[in-house]
Amino acid sequence: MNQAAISATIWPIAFFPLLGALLAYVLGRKERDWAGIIATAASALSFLWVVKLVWALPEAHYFEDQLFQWISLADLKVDFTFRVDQLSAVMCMVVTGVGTLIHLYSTAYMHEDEGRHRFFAYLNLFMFSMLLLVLGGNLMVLFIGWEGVGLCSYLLIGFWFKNLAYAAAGRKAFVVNRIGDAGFLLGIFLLLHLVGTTDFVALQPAIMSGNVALGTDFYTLVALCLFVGACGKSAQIPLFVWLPDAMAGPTPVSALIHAATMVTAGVYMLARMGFLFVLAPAALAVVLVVAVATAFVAATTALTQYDIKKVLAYSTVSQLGFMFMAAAAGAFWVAIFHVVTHAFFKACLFLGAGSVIHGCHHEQDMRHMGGLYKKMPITCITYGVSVLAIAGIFFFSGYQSKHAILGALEHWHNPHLKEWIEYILILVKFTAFLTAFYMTRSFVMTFLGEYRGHAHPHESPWPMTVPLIVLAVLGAFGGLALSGSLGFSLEHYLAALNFGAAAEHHHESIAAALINSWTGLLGVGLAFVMYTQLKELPGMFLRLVPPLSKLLSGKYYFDELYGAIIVRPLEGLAAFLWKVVDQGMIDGMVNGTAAFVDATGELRRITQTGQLRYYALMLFGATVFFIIFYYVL
Amino acid sequence: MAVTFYLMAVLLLLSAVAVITFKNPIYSALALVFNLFVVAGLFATLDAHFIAAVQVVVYAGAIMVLVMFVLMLLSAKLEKASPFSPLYFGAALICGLAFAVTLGLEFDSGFNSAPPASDLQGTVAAVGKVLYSRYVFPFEAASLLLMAAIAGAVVLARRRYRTKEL
Amino acid sequence: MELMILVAKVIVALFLVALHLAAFCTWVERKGSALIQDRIGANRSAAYVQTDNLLLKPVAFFLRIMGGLGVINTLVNDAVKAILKEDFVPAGVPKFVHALAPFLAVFPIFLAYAVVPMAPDFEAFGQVIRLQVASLDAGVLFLFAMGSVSVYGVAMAGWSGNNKFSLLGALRASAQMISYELAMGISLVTVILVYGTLDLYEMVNAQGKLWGICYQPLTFLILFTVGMAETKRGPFDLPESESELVAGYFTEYSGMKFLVFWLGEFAEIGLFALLLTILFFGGWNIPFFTYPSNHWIWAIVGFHVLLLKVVFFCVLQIVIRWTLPRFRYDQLMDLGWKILLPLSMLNLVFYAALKLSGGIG
Amino acid sequence: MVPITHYLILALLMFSIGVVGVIVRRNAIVVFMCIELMLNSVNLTFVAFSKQWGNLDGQIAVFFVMVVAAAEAAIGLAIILSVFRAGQSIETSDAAELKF
Amino acid sequence: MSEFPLLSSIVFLPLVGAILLYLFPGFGPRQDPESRAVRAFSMVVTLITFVLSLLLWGGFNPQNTGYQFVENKIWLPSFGITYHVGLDGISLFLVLLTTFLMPIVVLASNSVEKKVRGYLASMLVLQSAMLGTLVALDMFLFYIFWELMLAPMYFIIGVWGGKRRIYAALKFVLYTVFGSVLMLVGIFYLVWAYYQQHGVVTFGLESLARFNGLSVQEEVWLFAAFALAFCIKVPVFPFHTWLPDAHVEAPTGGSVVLAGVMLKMGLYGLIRLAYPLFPRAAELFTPYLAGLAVIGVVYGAMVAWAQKDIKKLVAYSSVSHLGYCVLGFVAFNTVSAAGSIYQMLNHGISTGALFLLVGVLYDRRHTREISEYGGLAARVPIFAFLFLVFTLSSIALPLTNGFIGEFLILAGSFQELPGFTIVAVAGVVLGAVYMLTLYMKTMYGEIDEAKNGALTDVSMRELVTFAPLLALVFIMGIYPKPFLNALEPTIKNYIRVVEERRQMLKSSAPMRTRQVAEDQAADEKISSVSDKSKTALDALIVKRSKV
Repeated sequence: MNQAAISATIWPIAFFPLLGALLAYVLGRKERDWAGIIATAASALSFLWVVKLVWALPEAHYFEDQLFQWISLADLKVDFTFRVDQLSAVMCMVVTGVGTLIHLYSTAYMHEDEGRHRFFAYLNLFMFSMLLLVLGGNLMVLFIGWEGVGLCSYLLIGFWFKNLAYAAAGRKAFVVNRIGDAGFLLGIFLLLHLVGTTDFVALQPAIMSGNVALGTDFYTLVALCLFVGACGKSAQIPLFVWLPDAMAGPTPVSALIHAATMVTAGVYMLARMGFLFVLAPAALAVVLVVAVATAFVAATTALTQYDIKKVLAYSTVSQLGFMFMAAAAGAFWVAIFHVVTHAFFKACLFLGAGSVIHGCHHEQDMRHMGGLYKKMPITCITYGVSVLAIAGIFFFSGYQSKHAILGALEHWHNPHLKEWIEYILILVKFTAFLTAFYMTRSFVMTFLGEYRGHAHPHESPWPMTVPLIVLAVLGAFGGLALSGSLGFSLEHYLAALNFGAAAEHHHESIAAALINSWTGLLGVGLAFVMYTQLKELPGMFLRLVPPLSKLLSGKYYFDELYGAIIVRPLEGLAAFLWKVVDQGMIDGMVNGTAAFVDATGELRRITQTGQLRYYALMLFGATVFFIIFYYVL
Repeated sequence: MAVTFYLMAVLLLLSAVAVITFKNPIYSALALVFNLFVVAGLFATLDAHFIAAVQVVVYAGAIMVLVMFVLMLLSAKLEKASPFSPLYFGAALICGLAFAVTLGLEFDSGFNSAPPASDLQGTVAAVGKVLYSRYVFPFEAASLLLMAAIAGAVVLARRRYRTKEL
Repeated sequence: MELMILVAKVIVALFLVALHLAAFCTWVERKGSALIQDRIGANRSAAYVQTDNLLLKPVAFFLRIMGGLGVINTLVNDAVKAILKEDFVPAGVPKFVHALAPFLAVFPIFLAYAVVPMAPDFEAFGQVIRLQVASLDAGVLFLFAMGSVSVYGVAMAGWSGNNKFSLLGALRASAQMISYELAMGISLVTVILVYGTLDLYEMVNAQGKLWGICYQPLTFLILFTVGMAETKRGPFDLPESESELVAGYFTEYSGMKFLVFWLGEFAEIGLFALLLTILFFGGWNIPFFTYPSNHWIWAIVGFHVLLLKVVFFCVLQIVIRWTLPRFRYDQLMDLGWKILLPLSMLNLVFYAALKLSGGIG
Repeated sequence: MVPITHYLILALLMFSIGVVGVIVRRNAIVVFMCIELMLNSVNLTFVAFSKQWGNLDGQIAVFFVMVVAAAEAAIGLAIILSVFRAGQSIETSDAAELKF
Repeated sequence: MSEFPLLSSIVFLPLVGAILLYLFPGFGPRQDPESRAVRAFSMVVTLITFVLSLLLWGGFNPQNTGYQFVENKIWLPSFGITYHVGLDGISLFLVLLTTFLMPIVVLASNSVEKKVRGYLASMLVLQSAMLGTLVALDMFLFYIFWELMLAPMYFIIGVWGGKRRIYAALKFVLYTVFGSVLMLVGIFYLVWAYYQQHGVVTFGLESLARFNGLSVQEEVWLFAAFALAFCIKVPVFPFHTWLPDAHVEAPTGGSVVLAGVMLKMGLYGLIRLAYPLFPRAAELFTPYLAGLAVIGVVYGAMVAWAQKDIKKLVAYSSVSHLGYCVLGFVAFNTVSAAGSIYQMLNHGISTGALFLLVGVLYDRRHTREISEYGGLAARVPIFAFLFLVFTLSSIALPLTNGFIGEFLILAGSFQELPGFTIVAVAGVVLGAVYMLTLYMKTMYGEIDEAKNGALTDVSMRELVTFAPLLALVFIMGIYPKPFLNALEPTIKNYIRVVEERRQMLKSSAPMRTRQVAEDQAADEKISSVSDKSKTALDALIVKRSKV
């Protein structure tokens, strides 16, 4: 970030949602409907402020807002600083923009819920945390937001807390995130210990200058620690298990937190710390492996899911994998590019799913849907556009970003995994194909064919459809708009994220682009055919290889595996420590000592006859004994 | 002089044995009174006249009268005779003998080199002088002790009117 | 020679003084009480002694006179009767204690006489003789010790009577004696303080000019009262109060043993009279007169002067006894603990202060 | 003159007798009296040593022993009385419970 | 010196209050005076104490690294015992914490129904003892206050506690006394050794902390004696089992004080006494202490997870949190030590608040079983909110106070003891596990109408109780600067002094060796004089311990 700082007022961006959260909760207790209005307004204000700032942001500069010194002790100094540079600007735009839309959407979606003042308060609190995360000028402020979004995620997943399973899902999300956070913290400690600061402005030159004579191992270590944090937040293997469960929350929450913004925080953090990661090729290789594996596993799992939100959840996990692939290749701007496009189309998909669920009276199983295109045309169209976007069909936004990812991977120049990159690419392309396939499957099952449910679906009201339309438009054209075709190139905008790894950029013809999107086309086409015409085919495939199908529908049994090797042993250990070690051994020793004293006391009590003459005899006998001992012996 | 001493010694031991052997505590008390007189006599042989007189006044005249008083107060109700316990008796006897013999032997050999007896006279004046000069603080403490003892005895022996015994 | 003198001293102290005093007191008790109560009293013994023998006529006359005065009755009749009477021992009493008690009651009293000087020193047989059996330099202490020991006789008598009356009497007696002993001890200390000696002879000598009563009247009063109580007589005869306890601690005694108690009691009266005389009334001193030499004549004179004073106090005690009504027991205790004891203490403090300021001695 | 050793041995014997009495007897008052025996034997040694070394401190000690004995008598007998009142017995073996 | 004895008045004001409490007019000779009056009076006393202690903060000069508000009066001159009190940055905040918590405890005493006067008097005496311990600069004075803490706590648990209160109270006292008796022996040995060298008997901490006549081995033994006492109080891992029992049985206020302040005394003792006095031994013991602390962190969290009783869970969480504090201190680094002290304050606030919350529940339902509750968030939203905030503070969410402390500790100790710290970081995860499990099981789910249907939300009085705690959670989380600024110079200086002393001791040979050799020779001479010295009687004579 060798740029110049401009002092600016940034704090209102984060402050509006915070204030909104408080007001929404306090005033919402009186009148529930106010909560949604306040929260949406707060979010919109925040968005406007972001726009204002971004508009004014000159190239190669960043805004800075030093609020106060948070921690100052010895050589540990942490300022509470907000910064808006290009990266933050992009993220802020996404967060506040998509966030505002989803707030708007929620006012309608949640309009019947008794606790919607809580809901909006949480949602605004989330906005606050997320903005802290992206605005934070150092890792510590980032970490505040990092944990904050985890908390809000926890609260929102468990929003319908009367269902204990939902609450448990929230807890799972928080705890898994916490594991990642622990890694993140260790990374911070390492940086503090060896570099002495977490401020990005100070950190980047310190690390890139190589003054920290610690070598690649240190960078790798720090990078891996931070990546653990990212894994937790962005649901990568092995910490991805919480995200599918997180669908317990209200659908707008899934859209905002578990698709568009929070889960991309890991990617953001990687991009933010990109200067460090590029110096740690081994770590990047790890990131690539994890990312590819995640993408593939999630994609395959999504194939067999029937719950529309679960499909979307796994698809999110898979797409996050794509983002990390880009980051792993050192193409951080690509990762951010995909974050943005993904935010558009995935939010749209989730909101669409929410619309469907809302319309079908909280039915989530796709097997009980179908034929909704007649009842909910807007939802259907927006959903369809987004499916095409995610499938990576040319000119939809997904194509632009995915193509960039593949391009970045093709230019893999990391000494590690160099010989494997070909195979990895094949796997990635296959995953992209699968993406198109399962997304089309969900579209077909939901909107085409005959209605299989028993409810009376209806189109959603305007506060829900407007965001859908906006997002669909963005999903369709956003990619093109950002890729430089319309005069604005995200790559150039985020030039600061290019750490020597200059990605080759080439304009391609439409035909070439269409050809390049062959994986998506194939997937869409295949799925369309299979689920509209050859309906027996999917079942046949699955029957062909029963273990595989079982594995897929069982989601690779990750939950069960973790339960068996981590959770339950730990629970058992806890019980063991309490019952056996604590009560049995330690307390047993203590009480045993007491019991021993007691018992020997009882034993000696026999000698305490209470008979005076007995005592006298003992007294005298002992005296005589000692006298004899002393004088005679 | 020596004859007096040995006579007194025999009387002393006999009366002491009598104290512990009489079944009737009154007899024991009488034997003890006699014993105390003999002790006073022994004090007199050691020229401790004041102490001898005090021995009679305090021990024989006050303490033992109190004991007798209590004995008589209770004697009507003291019907139970203590059964003889050969075990205790044997043990006590052995211990006592061992004690006496061991220490006796030790004394016998230990004080041969003691200086010849002085011609100290324990007159009232002599004792008083020491008592009121060097020992004036213990003396005052002793008076406090007695005061406390009086109060304690009164409190202990008073019949409890307030709290009816259960 | 020494032994002879000692025996003579004992004879003087025991027979001449103690027994005579006891006898005299008995007589005064019998006849005096009659006088006080306006009755004739013992006058029958020897009242009709007649003789034809001229030589014996004066004797008979003397006997009649004596009989009329009750002397014969007191000295002979009572004694003979007591000696001849059956020595009754109640059933189930410890005989030894029962027999021992009277002598224990008397023994210390007579022993106490041993330390009392009876006359001024005189020269005889080539040496200066003091009419005092045992010339202890701590005579007062010895007296005090003996006084406190005399409780045993009473206590044992009461206990060995196997009789509730006697036991109660004994309890009363011991409690009374112990209680009054405190005031007595402190008063004696006052006296010792004033005279600056424990030697009774020295005390008498100290009163050559002025009798002790003149400058310590309160001490005298206290000691006199205490003495009355210690003798368990007068208004203090709770232990033997005949209207309550038959005869108190000697209810179960008769005959000779009873007589011994009787004797002891009067010997005690005499002893106290002796003590008071010596402590406060100048012993053998005569006001405004100093014995010119230590010739034995003067010793005899002094002895009789002493006796005169003693007799006065004996009579005084007996008169009081027959005059005043008996205390109640709580009154007795109150007097001892709440009046005499604090009073004697204050008295002691007063004289100690006086002594310190150089007022006396 | 009688040597001090004889006084000591006499006191020792008397002390032993007292101890034996304390152990053997069960009547609290007799036990008490046996303790007096022991105290007296010690007093005897005090006075004997006092004489031996021409020092009055021993006699002073005896004096204080007597004071303590007097206090002990007052309190001890009062205790015995109250024990008797509570349990109608002054046998030490009957008072073995430490409470009534 | 002639100025107003502010520190003493703070220390003794509660004690005076306790005495006055007993002079309160009652109705009849034996009845309690009206409990409202008693409560109001105690409230006033504690509030005045708090205000006075705020004056302390106001008058405290953070740049002055020595003791401030010092009062030094001769007390027992023949034993070198002085009444010496003073305050530095470390004790300042613990004093403030104590005075801050006490009004809250008094306010929360409404649930105490029997013998209110005795309860509050005990609390006030306890406060005096705790404050005294914190400001004492004389070992003897320290020990007296240290032990004085036990008695009122014993009564608070034993009289106003739950079903097994006697067991818990006894266990608490025996445990603690066991340690402190060893400490007393250690104190006497130290004073004796000082006397051996300087010929002066003194219990003054400042003199003893400059004493350099101990051999390393002596230091090790003495440190062990001191550390055991303090470790039991903290409590560090294997000595912690008194804590759950005491907490579970203690009344709410007792738990708050116990967790809020008393546990800190252990670590405070380690800071104030054990480390400055025995710097070399402290260095040797550091890995063990750190190890135990880390075990405590993980173990406490694991066991807390398994608990079925809310209070017990919170109690075990204390074990875990105090583990952090100990780790932070033994890492001996400005950042971590400051974090450790900061965390002590945090723990006092958040765990104190949690105990108060449990008390609120207990007052209404008279059970602490987790399984008895569930779905309360729907019935008592404000309570649920408070519970959530303090839970989050407890699991160290950023912008709450807990985070600052935990972060400073871990960041600091990572520089000194990276291995231990990495394990301790696991506690961060486990903390979330057990606290959120607790929160989930009590607050979330379907409400059992039969059991919890009649629950009422926090009353106004309770809200007032929680408000200051709530405010502090955020103030200390968002703007810790005033606290850290006051702490920093003291801690820097403290660490510098200890390190310098350590270096100085290491470089110089123990000066007392000559003395010791002479002693040994003298002892041998004595033993050779008497033929009979080989007998058992000789063994009865306590020999002077040979070094």
